[in-house]
Amino acid sequence: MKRYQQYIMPVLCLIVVLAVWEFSVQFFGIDLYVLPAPSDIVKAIGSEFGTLWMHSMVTLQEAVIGLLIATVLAILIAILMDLNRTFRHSVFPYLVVSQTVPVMVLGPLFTMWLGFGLAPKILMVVFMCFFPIAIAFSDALQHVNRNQINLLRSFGANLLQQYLYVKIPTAAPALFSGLKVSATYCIGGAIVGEWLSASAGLGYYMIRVKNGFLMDKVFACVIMIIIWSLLLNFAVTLLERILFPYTRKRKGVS
Amino acid sequence: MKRYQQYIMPVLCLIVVLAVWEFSVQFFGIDLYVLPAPSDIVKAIGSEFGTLWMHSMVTLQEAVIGLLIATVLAILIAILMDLNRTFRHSVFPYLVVSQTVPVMVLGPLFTMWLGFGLAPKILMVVFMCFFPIAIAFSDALQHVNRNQINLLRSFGANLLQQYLYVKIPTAAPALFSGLKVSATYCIGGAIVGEWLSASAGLGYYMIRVKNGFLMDKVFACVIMIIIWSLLLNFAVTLLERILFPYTRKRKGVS
Amino acid sequence: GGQTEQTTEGDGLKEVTLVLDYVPNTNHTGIYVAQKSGYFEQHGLKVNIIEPGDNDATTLCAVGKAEFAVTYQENVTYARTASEPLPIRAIAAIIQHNTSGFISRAEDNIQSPKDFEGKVYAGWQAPSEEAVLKAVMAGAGADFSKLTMVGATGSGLESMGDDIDIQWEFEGWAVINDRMQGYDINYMPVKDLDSRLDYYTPVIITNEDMIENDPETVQAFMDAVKQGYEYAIESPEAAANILHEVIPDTDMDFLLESQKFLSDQYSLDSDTWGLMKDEVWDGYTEFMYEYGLIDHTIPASEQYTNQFIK
Amino acid sequence: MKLQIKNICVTFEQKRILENLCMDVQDGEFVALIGPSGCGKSTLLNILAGVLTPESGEVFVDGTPVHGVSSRFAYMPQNDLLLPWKTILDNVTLYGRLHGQKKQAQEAALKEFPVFGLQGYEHAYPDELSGGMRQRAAFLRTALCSADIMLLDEPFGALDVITRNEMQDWLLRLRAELGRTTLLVTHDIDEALYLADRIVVLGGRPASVTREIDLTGVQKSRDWLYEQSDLRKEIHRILRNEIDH
Amino acid sequence: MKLQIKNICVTFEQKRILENLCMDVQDGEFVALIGPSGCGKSTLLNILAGVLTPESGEVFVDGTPVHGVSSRFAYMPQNDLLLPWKTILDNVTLYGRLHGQKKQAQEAALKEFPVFGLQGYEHAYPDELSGGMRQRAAFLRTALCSADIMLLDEPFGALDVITRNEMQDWLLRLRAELGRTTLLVTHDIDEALYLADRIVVLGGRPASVTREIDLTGVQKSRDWLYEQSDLRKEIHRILRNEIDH
Ligand SMILES: Nc1ncnc2c1ncn2[C@@H]1O[C@H](COP(=O)(O)OP(=O)(O)OP(=O)(O)O)[C@@H](O)[C@H]1O
Ligand SMILES: Nc1ncnc2c1ncn2[C@@H]1O[C@H](COP(=O)(O)OP(=O)(O)OP(=O)(O)O)[C@@H](O)[C@H]1O
Ligand SMILES: [Mg+2]
Ligand SMILES: [Mg+2]
Repeated sequence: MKRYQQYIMPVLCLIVVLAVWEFSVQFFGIDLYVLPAPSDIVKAIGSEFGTLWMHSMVTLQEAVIGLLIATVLAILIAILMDLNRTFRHSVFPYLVVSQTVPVMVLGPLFTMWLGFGLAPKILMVVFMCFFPIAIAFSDALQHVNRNQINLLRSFGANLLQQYLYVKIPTAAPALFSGLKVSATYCIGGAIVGEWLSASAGLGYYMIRVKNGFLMDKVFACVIMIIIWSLLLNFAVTLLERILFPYTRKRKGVS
Repeated sequence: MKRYQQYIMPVLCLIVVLAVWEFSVQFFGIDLYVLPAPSDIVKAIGSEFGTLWMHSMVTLQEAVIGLLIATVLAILIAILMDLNRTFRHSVFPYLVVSQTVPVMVLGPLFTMWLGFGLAPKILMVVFMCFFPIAIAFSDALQHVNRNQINLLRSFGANLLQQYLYVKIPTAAPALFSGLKVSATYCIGGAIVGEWLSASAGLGYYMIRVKNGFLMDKVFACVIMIIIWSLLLNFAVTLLERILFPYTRKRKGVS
Repeated sequence: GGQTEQTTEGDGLKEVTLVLDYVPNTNHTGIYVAQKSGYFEQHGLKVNIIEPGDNDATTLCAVGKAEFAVTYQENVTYARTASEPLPIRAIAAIIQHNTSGFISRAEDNIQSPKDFEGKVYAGWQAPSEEAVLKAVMAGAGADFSKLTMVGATGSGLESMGDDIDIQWEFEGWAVINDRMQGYDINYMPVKDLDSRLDYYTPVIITNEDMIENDPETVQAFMDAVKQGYEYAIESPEAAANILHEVIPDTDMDFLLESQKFLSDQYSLDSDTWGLMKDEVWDGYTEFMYEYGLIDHTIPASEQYTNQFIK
Repeated sequence: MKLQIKNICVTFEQKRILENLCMDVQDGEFVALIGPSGCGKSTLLNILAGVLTPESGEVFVDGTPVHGVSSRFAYMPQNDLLLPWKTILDNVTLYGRLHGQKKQAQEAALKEFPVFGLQGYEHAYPDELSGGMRQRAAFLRTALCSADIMLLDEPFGALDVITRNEMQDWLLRLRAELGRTTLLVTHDIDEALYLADRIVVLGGRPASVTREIDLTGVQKSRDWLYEQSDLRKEIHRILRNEIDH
Repeated sequence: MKLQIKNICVTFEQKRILENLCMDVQDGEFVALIGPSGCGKSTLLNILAGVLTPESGEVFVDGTPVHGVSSRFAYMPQNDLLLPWKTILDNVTLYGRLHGQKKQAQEAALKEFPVFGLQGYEHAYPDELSGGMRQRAAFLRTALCSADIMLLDEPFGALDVITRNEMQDWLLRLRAELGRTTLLVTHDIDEALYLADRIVVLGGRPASVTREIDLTGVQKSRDWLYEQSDLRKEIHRILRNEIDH
């Protein structure tokens, strides 16, 4: 009953929004070039599904590889920062600074260094996804319960064990919420990468249809991007539940 | 001594990186249009300071107004979501979805709706800054200690008091870390807004100098963007210390 | 910038990269004809076409990440007059005349730059664009300061909405599209407003390193491309069909209209496709210098070469 | 205030914790509640404080039923639950501040600081205090409520013997002064004997009242307490039987 | 193992907590440490456990100085500190798991679960247990360490009387079986009397040893304990003097 309510409301909202949108487009006769009606978008998805799927696979590949690299890098750097204060002080400010650099400046540099293949797009994804994970994880590592660490130390736990038994489980929820943010952004990162130079991918396809004045297909692309982003986010949530069942159990209680 | 170390390392790192960069550019004779040397950038900042300052003011205005609106909105929505489960379930999924929509698609729509003034740039900033604040704050509100709330309720505290005495102080650190992320992004949001349409601002200036292959000036812009982003981030940190002195005290101990 | 390592494949084809200026359109028909009809292979080349490549195409070509690029004359002039000039040369003009101009709604009755006063112009906000507007308005005795310049959000009349009055578009693309959509528009070619504005757009460039050390490849590439454009000039329908394979999302009728228009334009007033003239380069360089877009002029020979148009 | 608890039943996750629990507390009476760990003592106090709704059963104060939170009860939870972002003074005056009487509450509180051994810690944060000091601050916070019935969940659990004794003495005095009806959950048989008019023993699974020991009329003193070896032994036996039962 | 504590000094934020604290514990001896709240008992145990470094002074085990963490000590902190993301079984076998003996540790632990009243909660998470049960689990975790010297910081503080008594009986038996040297911090005079060979009273500000009560040779039993009114009174007095001092 409660579960049911949990799902019925967002769906209801969506239906209302779509209905108002469809009605407005039809009633005010808004041109396709300005804003396509939801029905146009659905039709476009139907007719172009094969193309969208093909380009999706390219984008998804870049996004997932980038996300994986970003995650591994972020975990490593966060742990290094936790281990060594000097390293933390040397690296942390530049992590923050790196996020303020506009992508538009970096994109061309990436292409200049790495050419036109997958590499610059993956680098773009890594650049955009690295920060939320690293920050969330290193922040949580900083706030680990000192007493728990003391207990483990008094039990003779070595550094690795302190991480495995206390630090990582404590910081895992934060790591995963960072990862969820990144999973939501990574497709966007790949798209930006593809705008700079590509011969396939959703970003590439989107620019093409946009320049062909096909706004229904542009929105079809947007829908695909949203779906893939949500699926990636969901995959991360699933992974968390598998790896850290405690969190689920706890949520179930409260 | 410790403080001293905390600042000396990042500065040392920076000096080393800059030195290697300068040396590489000089030694390998890297062309200006590929990568300007740090000295070129410094020279460009010096010679163009007036222009950079003027454009900065425009961008800063958009960014700060956008950030303020995003913060107020995010706090309101997070509290509403905390108060009402149905509202939460109806709104939350769309907050996440909104983050996956590529800015490139939204930008032109914003301009179409709001014209060419400050408004579309501010809306872009709001769009980019809203999410980190709302998510962080609403998440923290969900994890408030039930026992503390029970204690307050048993003391006859009304809803407002429950927020003022427990929920907001508990969630404040999360709110501020969201706010810090947003403060870092907001200049970037304004820049993206300016790329779409503007007649002043750092984003506008950057496109111009980029078209003239003046990479030293492009990087001078980047430096300005970084400086402003860090200053905004610092301002938020300062605000937190003033509003929530407890956090500072605690950090001082551990 | 050094040359990228040339990978010679088993079939003996030399691999080169071309970066486009924009998404594929009828400006690029000849290139795609050469690609799809096997002209490149006949000339021993395997060409990777990269799109959409922003105007960084010029830089990428300069540093050797791409052997060839499609860009604009103005870009070449900027690149050659930069404080550290980019080592590139234009090697062909795709279209002999500037086929761009100002569009506006017919009901606004904007007939000459004189009527620009008090209107809103949407563009990409390049300094050169401002200079051109200044020049044409001054030429018509209008006050440039009465024109509002904003950034464009798209191309064509649809994207102009109610707020924008004037936009600068290619005749062979947006203008034809607008007309086919049934919009009533006024079109004012820039080349008619000031003869110096009849510059080449777009052009194909390569880097100096290629010209010096591998002219055979450049020659082979240009021969194939020229063959492609000649085919497009002769049979616009067939060429449009080839392009449609590349951009299947674009309406075929529109593509055909666009192609027919451009096929007539590619080598109009010229003996052969691709040839460039000193006076066009000098004229626009002069113009850019006059309006302070560049701080010194350079001779046309520093900017282009006809040596690969055979 | 007379407190009546009638047929309270509570189930947590298919496990019945309290079954038909009935209990009366007279006006001004001091009742100590003893029972094995996990039998549901805190649960009962949570129900009275209004933060937990029982499955069935009712609570009456002076004959009128009470539902949810009521200003009749001043509740002290088992864990100190001081708000870590407030100073000790702000924490102990929480009730007054919630009811718009900050000034008066602060004056009243500052008078009690020495008695509670909190002098000099007015502007410290809870983090900076030892566990015992925090518990004392939490007790002071409850004592400063204006409610009629005090619900104390092991208020001295974390205190050392001497301080605990001092606090017990102090509570005995306070009791006499205020005459407040009090329900005290404790683990300490001595504490129950020393402070309570009546000791109620909870037991069984699910728990209900299994035994009451009436001490009304006894003139309490430390010396009296030292001599009660027999009573202590008896309560031990009751509790121990309870366990075997 | 013989434990020697020599001239330990500790200062927190310009406040001296322990001053020249000296203390010896003989091999197999069971020493109870009593003192007012905040006097530094937990601090001392933290030093022995190696997680806190004293300003000056040294700790010797069997004559050799010990610095930092040492496998000599099995430490049970004052707050249960079970890891909330591990099941009870995983929590109590922590020591074994840290030293690569998961299987043996689990077997040993499962045998003890009934004694500790934790049966049926092997795979529950700490959140799902009452405070007392958590404390018992934490004690079991410490008992399963293979260290020579046990450091117990108020292990039964959160338990109810009966369970506490049961645990005390159990600890007395375990002591005899294992003969492990033990340092027990407690608030409960009865507990100290019942379990310890020697009671060490900490006091003063800064704190040092102010009195020792030797109970070696006494045959401990509940009945013996019920008759010790005089000893109890005496310890009360010592502690009370301490406070006035
Ligand atoms: N929110 C809850 N959800 C599920 N079970 C609960 C919850 N709260 C308490 N319990 C269970 O109810 C029982 C009674 O808990 P309660 O805290 O009332 O015991 P108690 O008598 O106060 O114990 P202690 O003396 O250890 O404080 C325990 O077995 C506990 O596990
Ligand atoms: N990390 C710390 N920083 C500052 N002061 C501390 C710290 N830890 C403890 N103290 C102070 O040191 C004193 C002794 O603390 P400790 O926890 O050892 O007392 P205790 O004897 O165990 O008290 P209790 O019986 O309440 O557990 C206290 O006054 C406490 O405020
Ligand atoms: Mg309880
Ligand atoms: Mg202690």
